Formats: sequence, structure tokens, C-alpha cells
Amino acid sequence: MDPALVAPDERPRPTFSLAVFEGPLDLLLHLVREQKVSIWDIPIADICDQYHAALRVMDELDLEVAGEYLVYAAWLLLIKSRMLLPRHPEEAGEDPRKELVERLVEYEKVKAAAAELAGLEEVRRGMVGARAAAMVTPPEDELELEDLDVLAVAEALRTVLERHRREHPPVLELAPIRFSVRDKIMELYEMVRSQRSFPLLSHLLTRPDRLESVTLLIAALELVRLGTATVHQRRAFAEIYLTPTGEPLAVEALADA
Amino acid sequence: MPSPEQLAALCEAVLAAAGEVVATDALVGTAGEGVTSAEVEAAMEILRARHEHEASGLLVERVGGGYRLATRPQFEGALRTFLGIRARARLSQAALEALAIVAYRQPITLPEINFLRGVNSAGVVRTLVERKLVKVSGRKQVVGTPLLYRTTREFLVHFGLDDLSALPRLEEAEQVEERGTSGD
Amino acid sequence: MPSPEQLAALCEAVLAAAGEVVATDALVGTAGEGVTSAEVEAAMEILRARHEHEASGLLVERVGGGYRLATRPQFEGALRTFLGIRARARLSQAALEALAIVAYRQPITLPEINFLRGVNSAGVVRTLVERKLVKVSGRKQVVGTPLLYRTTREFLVHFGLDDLSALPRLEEAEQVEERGTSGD
Repeated sequence: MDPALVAPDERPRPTFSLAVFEGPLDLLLHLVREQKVSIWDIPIADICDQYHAALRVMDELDLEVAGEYLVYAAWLLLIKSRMLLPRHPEEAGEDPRKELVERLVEYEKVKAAAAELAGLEEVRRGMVGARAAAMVTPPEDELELEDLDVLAVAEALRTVLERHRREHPPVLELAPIRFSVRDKIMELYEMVRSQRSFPLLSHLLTRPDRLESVTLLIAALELVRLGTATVHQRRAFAEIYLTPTGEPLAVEALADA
Repeated sequence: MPSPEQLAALCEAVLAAAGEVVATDALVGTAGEGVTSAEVEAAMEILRARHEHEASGLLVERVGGGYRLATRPQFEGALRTFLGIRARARLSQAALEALAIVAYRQPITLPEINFLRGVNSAGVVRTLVERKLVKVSGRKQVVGTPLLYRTTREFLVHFGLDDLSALPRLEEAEQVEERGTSGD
Repeated sequence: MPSPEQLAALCEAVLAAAGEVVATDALVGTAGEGVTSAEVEAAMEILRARHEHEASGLLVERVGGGYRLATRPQFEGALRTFLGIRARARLSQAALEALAIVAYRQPITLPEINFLRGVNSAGVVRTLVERKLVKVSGRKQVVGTPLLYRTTREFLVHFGLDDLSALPRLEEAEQVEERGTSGD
């Protein structure tokens, strides 16, 4: 860390909490006002040190807020260093504090305006629009067109789309066909022919893909329908055997399978 | 201790804030320590007499264990006229939804709007056309050749937009909102 | 043709039925054929005087380009007791600062508000939009085309202003400065 970022230890710790300030400008303004000097002639070295001292109690602030304070800490250091540089009179360069002072003056105006609004609000806080019962009741959910903005329009569309999504859950998506019945018939036909008695149920139950099992079952039923194989099962839940009939597979009959 | 007139004014403010029947007990409780039910009733009598005076547009009614402030029946016609006038400067939530759909999905047909909203929106779309926020712009070349709707020039002017590309992106609106809830 | 007193009573009924600000134009339209804006304003003057004069719990105020019938501020305590937690919450200092910037410099973008306050104000601006005190009004034609914000009619009503020209004039910087040094 830059040693300049660490204020000398003998400096008094600030007696306030940073949480009471609205931001770096608010803190700076407070420090400047405490000096009781004109805002146009800020003793920048003192203010810079006090500002950095104040930042040391910043553990209480979250990182985003801290970042905003640190930007000003760096800026103050920059101004302080520029103030130390000798300036050539003929250059008549700008006061390095100028921009900072302008920001503070503008911010002070904002605070004054906010105070005015707070004063107006205080008077009116207790006032409520007077309402009397009427024979004709005004509709409740209407919005004044004048105060309606594009964010309200965008918000309304989001409401519509969310409701639509709720009422129309996505359609069950069918996986692309990965197994063709025709291929499975050929495959099964070869196995039945070579094994004489083929354990169909075990084969179906051991397929890694359910879709493949289903396709295989359809293929088995096709083989039976075409007369190239028969099925038999000795009792319920027992193994299902597929046996060839000796009838050759009519490949052209599979054209539309 | 408030005077009967002060108490009457306080009760009037409470009735006006409520806009509906307020039980006498609630008025007594609001009036503060030491004010009795009889005192509130006396104050309400003052208030009623004051409004009975012809110059008032309101009157005080005693309804089932309480009081309410109501508009005078003779102004019913005026109130209807007023609500009609005011309605022209307002949009219902339903109309706003339809407007949002047209704004972001134009050109779009009524059946498509109905599909997105899940309810028939013919009435609200007509309102939007009457308010000149939405206009008909051709027909869609599908079965039934339904009318296509677009937003108008007035729509852009009202919302201060140069063109439709200036509409906030939906993510934009959402982001602002999320930051808003965390930041405050 | 109604007498000024009758017109005042009619307007009172309309204001109480609305329960919120009613634009002067709407009052004129409601009053009927041949009633002029000047006549309505004269009637509102009668109504205002009547509520000021008598021991009324209500008052007539001119806000947001129209008129509103409202409860008198002195009954704040009673209304808070009566309404309970429904009483209005104050705006935070951050919200007041952002609102002041929008009010005095509108239309203005979020980056400009951030610059003037020295802190990110996205959250507070969103809160102001949600409370309908500030609204989006187009985009600024600069890099990133940020949204422009303005105050709403609700803002005027909230702070009791008839229009933006009624905003308090800000003192010159040096005066503020002097007050600041002596006051702290």
C-alpha cells in the first residue's frame, strides 16, 4: 500500500461512522465544512489526510460502496501531489482543485434541494386525499396515461409473457429417433437364426436405452407378424423366448417399417 | 380536550381518509384519551348539520353503528360524466397489457394478442385504437386474413421515443429492477 | 346554468368521489355545457374559502395542474392512529437527493445522477420509479442511449406543487455555504 494512503497514527480517529454519509462527496463536504474555510480554498493536504483516516473505519461498508470512496481517495492524492508541484506563473495553469470544488458546489446544491423537498414532504405527510362514498364507484385498476412510461409498458409485457408461460408449459419434447425398427428387425433376425432360442426379455431388460428396448420389442412383434419367429413363455414373468420358424425374412416387406 | 367543533373536524378528516363507513367506536378511539362516545356523537351532529347546509357537495350518513361521508345524490349524473371524462385519460391494466404486446411484437393480429393474454382482447384493442395509440396496418396473409396492428406516431410521442428501437429491452427493465431491490 | 355555490358543491362532490387530484379541464367538462374554466376556478375559490372558514377537517389545494380535496395536516396524528401502519413512509435521504436532481435538472439520465451524487443511484431511482414519483421519458442521444428520467404528476401532488415552476428557488451557492458553515 502507498504509505500516503495510511494516515499518521497521531491523527485523531474520526468520531463518526461512514454509514451516515451518502457517499464520498457527502463525506468530503462534511470535512471541508468542519474546517470552516471557503470551499474555493480547500486546504487539500489536510482534507486528503482526514479523508484517508475516515476510510480506515470503512470495514463496515460493503465493497461496492467502498469502491466509490476509493475513487475519490485516489483523486485527492492526485490533487495533493499536483499542488506540491511548482507551477510556472506564465503557464497560469488551472487550480488542480477546481474540478473537485465544482463537484462539491454542485453536490451542495443537490443537498439543499433535497432539504427543500424534505421540508415540503414533512408538511404534507399527514395529508390524505379526501374520499367520500359515491353512487357510482370509480374503477380501481386504471392507470393515469400521463404518468405511464415505457418501463410500465415493458413491465406489462413481462407480466403477460410470464402468465402465458405458466399457462402453457413447454410441450413435451420428443427425442429424435435414434433407433429404426427396420434395423432392429434385421439385428434380431440374425440373432434368432444363430441362437435358435433367443432370450428376448433378458435382452430387452439389459438395453442401456429405454427407447432401444421399445424399438426392439416392436421389431420382435414384427418378426412374429411376418411369420419368421414365434414367441413363447412358460409362465407369467418368466423368460420370453424367440424361436425361428425357418421362414426366411422377406426384406421387401420391411420397406415401410 | 378538543371543542365539539374541533372534534367534528377531526371526525370529518378521519371519515374522508377512510372513504367508507367508520364505526363510532373507532372514531371514539381515534379522538384520543378521555373523549366519550356521547361527545363524538354530538360532534357528528355538528358535522351533519354543517353538511346539510345546501352549499356542501357532501353529506354525513349514519349507517349501521357508524358514520360515513358520501356525495350528495343529486350529483350522481355529474359523477358519471366525470368518470367518463377521466376514463379517456386512463388505461386499464388489460389495455396496458395489450398495448405492450403490440409495442413489442408488432405487427400482430388480434388472435395472436388473445393467445398471449389468454383472454379475448377485442374490447381493449378497440380502446387503444380509439386513443390513437394503436392502428390497423394491413392484413396477415393467413386463413381469415386478420387485421394487423401497430403502434402509432402518437404512441412514440407520448412515451418520448424516437423510434421503436428505443423501447427498453426486457432484460434492461429486469436488470434495473434487480439492482433496485438489492441496492435499496 | 348553476350558481357559483352550486358549482362549488358539484366540484366538491367530484373531488371527494375521485379521492385524488382532478385536472381543471376534467372539472370544466363535468360542469357541463357553457361552463367556463374561469367559472370553475371561481367556484373552487368559494370552496376553498368555505373550507378555510368553517371548522372543516378538509381543505382544497391546487396541485399538479388540478385540485384536490385533502385532510388537514393538523390531523396527522389522528390519522396515523386510525390508519395504523398504512401511514406514509418518509423518503430516504438518498431518494430525496436523487429526486431533487431529477426535479431540478430534468430530463436527466442515471449516469448524470450518479455523477452528481458521486455514488451509484440505480437502486434509489428504481424505488422512485416504483413509487411513481419519477418516470422514464425517452432516451438521451449519446453513447449507450441511456434512459431519461422526469418527475411525474404524482411527484407534484406528493410535494404539493401546482407545476414545476412552483419548485422552491435554490439559494445561490455562497449563501448556502455561509449557512452551512454557521449551521454545522
